[in-house]
Amino acid sequence: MIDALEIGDDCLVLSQRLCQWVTRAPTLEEDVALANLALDLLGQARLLLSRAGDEDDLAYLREPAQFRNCLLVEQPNGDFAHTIVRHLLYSDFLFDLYDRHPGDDVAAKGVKEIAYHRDYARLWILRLGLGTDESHRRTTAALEALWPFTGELSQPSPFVLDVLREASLAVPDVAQREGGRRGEHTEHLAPLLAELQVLHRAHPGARW
Amino acid sequence: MIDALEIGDDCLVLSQRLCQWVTRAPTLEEDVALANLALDLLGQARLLLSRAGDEDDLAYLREPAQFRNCLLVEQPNGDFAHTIVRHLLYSDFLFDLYDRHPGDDVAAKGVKEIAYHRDYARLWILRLGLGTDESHRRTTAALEALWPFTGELSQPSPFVLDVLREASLAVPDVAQREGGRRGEHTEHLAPLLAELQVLHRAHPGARW
Amino acid sequence: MVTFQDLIDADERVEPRDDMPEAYRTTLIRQIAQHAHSEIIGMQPEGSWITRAPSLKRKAILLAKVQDEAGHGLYLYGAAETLGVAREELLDALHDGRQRYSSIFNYPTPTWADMGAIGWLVDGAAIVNQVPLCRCSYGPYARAMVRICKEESFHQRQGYELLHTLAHGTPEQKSMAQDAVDRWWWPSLMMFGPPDTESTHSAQSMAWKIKRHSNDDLRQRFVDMCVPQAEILGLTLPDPDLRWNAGRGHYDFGEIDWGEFKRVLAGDGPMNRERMAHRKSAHDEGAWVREAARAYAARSAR
Amino acid sequence: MVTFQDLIDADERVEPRDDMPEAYRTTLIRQIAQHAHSEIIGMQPEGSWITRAPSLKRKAILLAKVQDEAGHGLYLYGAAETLGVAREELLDALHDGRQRYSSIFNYPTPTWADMGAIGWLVDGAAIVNQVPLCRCSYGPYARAMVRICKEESFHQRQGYELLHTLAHGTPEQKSMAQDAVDRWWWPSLMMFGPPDTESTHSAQSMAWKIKRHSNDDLRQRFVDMCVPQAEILGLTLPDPDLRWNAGRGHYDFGEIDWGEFKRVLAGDGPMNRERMAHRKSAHDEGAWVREAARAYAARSAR
Repeated sequence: MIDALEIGDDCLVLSQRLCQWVTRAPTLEEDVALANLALDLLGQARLLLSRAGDEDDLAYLREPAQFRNCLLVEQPNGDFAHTIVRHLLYSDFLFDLYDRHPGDDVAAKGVKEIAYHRDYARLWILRLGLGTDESHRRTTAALEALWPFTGELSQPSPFVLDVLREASLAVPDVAQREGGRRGEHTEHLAPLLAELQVLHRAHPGARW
Repeated sequence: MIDALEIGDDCLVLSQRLCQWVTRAPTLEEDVALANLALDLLGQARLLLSRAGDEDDLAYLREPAQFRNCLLVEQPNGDFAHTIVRHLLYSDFLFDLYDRHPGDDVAAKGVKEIAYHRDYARLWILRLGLGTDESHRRTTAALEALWPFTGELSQPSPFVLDVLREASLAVPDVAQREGGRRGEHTEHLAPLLAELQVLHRAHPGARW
Repeated sequence: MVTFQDLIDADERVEPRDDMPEAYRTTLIRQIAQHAHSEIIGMQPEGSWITRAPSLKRKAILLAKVQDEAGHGLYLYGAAETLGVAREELLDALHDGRQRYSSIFNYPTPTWADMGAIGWLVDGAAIVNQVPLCRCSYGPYARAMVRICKEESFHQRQGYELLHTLAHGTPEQKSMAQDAVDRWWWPSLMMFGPPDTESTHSAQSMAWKIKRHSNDDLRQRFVDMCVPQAEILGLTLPDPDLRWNAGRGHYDFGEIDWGEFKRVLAGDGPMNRERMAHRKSAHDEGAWVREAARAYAARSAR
Repeated sequence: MVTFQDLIDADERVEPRDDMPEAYRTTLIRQIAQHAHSEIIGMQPEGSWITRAPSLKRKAILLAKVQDEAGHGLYLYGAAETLGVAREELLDALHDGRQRYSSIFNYPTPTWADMGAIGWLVDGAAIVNQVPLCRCSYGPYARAMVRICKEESFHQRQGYELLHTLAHGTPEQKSMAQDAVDRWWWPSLMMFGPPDTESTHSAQSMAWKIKRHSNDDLRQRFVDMCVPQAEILGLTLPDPDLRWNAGRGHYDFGEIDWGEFKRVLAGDGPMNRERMAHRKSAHDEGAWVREAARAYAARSAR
């Protein structure tokens, strides 16, 4: 069984992070692509949260400690390398999860979308890892910053390890973090939710 | 008469901007100093808003369009040069206003505080204007970005013009903006208020 | 051999391989580039609300809309490239101010209702301007416009519907909607450009069948379309002179503040500096990424 | 001539001009620097809540408190400088990991109630640790501590009062308060350092009268102080083994998870990376400002 709240929250929070890229991407193609990833995840979030209750009540009226998303997805966008590394790691986890639940509607439909996400991230990891000294350095820093959050997802998979090897990027040797599934979040979640919820909360009971 | 809502909102919004610097200043001395400016302004905001109603209701429960602050104070912190230029321009306006209202309690007490603010900003403008090529360039950019917002305050005063001359900084030649006093704000105010209000609004009616 | 003028006279499409006058080419580049720039700058006033949309459904709609605008930018830069100019050159011209984007995007979006007013009025005006461009003489531009107009009319309906919901919501929502319409109405009318008596490029563009109708004709068409829609919304258009003229068979409307139009066009609109600063900073921050992609492509090509 | 040992034996203050053993000097530098670093890193967990404080009064209190912490950092770096080491060197040592700050600041502050728990428990533990330092043998450090302890006890009362308000507020507020106490209790007990049986530097520091009490004694004093305060708050301390021991005249308490203590100390706490990354990025972003100030000072000196 896919946990509707955990994965729904993952998709919602990661989608919100990607929305923060809109109009700020390095190329117009990436503006389109990142919005596309955000849309896919928002769609999956809505389907999953609707299983757990009313999608808007869940998205807009819970406190940070009531969110069940993993810590990885709430990490800030940082530079493009951070966003791509985060997406590689998360889409790899989600692809695997969906792939193991072919009987689940959301997973069955979502697995194709997420396969694209994972390939998109893979291609950029190669470009960044093998591109310039600066892109290699930034991607290494992103990996070190985000790797601690893979433990909560029982990652990384052989796919990720292959991508890193192909991109000449070292697997970081850092301790793991967890707590998101229990509502113990990093300090980055509350400001993200503040922005997400502000308008909805300012007009209690209004229809939109 | 000092308009309690206009100037109270100015002080509140500028204080909130300065709070965003805490732990991020270029030196520990500046961390102390910027927090000090923020505290002075917050104190004045509280006194002024309390004249217009309940300070917390006014700060936490109004929509952006109901705020009467000038556009200058809601402009983002940018780099340190932006923050200093903004503070020079605003403290110059406020000093003048307070100075012309010696019979007003808040003005009478605040004028000494704001005189310090203006001197603090002046000294940094000199350091930045005359320091390095980079600091000169950044300060010039900050002046050009923020100058459009001085018209709403009927500035600049001879004091500001003298400081700029002394610091070898040119007076920008750009058109003026206004609208804040009518509630017509730039896009920067709403996110600032979202952060300021999020917790208070999440617990309607709670005491803190 | 079929000449350029034969194609124009026969109302046929000019294609990239065809000979064309240099002035036709540069006029088209200028117009298509300005249009492309408007799409990407036009993402900003709406983009800032995606993260704050008040329901997940509205968030998805707005996100998809802004994504479409980026897509329109891609089609249009592509159409301009068929005229022998690279996207990088056009972006440089935008960034250093040699080329423009539509002035309408220099107005701010302080409230959520602006998402509705932009959809209804700004996209509405864009459609009235752009539908005739689907029959424009230059093939790649005309085909891009067909696709764009289809998507824009979808956006316009969504904006109208958003505004309708607000106008029939709480008193705060209704007043938010009215305020947005008050702020966007006049700038929307300015989107059709200066009055025919002062329009500079129009005659030649008409002769080349790039442009098909005059600025004032299109503006009138837009006003006539909006008045009954505003009635259904239950919102007031902020023009005391707006009334039906049975003799003309059109709505009369008040004087447009062309002084404001010129000020905003000259760079002194409420958001000109912010829009350009945002655009340039995104471009600059992405430089290392584009460089990495180029280096990787070169390496892979070896 | 009065020797270093005479001063220590007479319980007098060692001053910067006095001769002192090199090991005394380096021990003090290490301890004062760690204390100074803790003040400035300690601004971060609270700093992120200033902009979101739920009332203007609380915002002013929290802002003033965080400002005091920056001020404490200044006193302490100043005290360290009397031992012949520049603040820049100490900051470099912090940034490259050669010097530490208190592990307690590697825990996150997810809710507003954390502002209360930090004030009550973290500042409370700091005071128990620091009050004896007001009688420390090194004069400048002792004097800085007098000032700091006075301000900290003020902060502690404010934190306690904040928590008291939450604990007597809405059910959500009360549960927020309990949750914060649950998270901060054990890490606060760890602030006194490893058990006496494993503490390395203690004996020498006691002999030099830098340290006056053992880690375990101070920890017991803290527990004895907190238990009755928790009762007044109406909050539970998360330790089932906590009970009065009439024989000892102290509260017994459960086993501390020293494995967690070591992990966090070694860099694997919840926020170690974020705290250092934040600190370093602020320092790096301020480099051009410090450089401008230096250039201006040099110019003015000419």
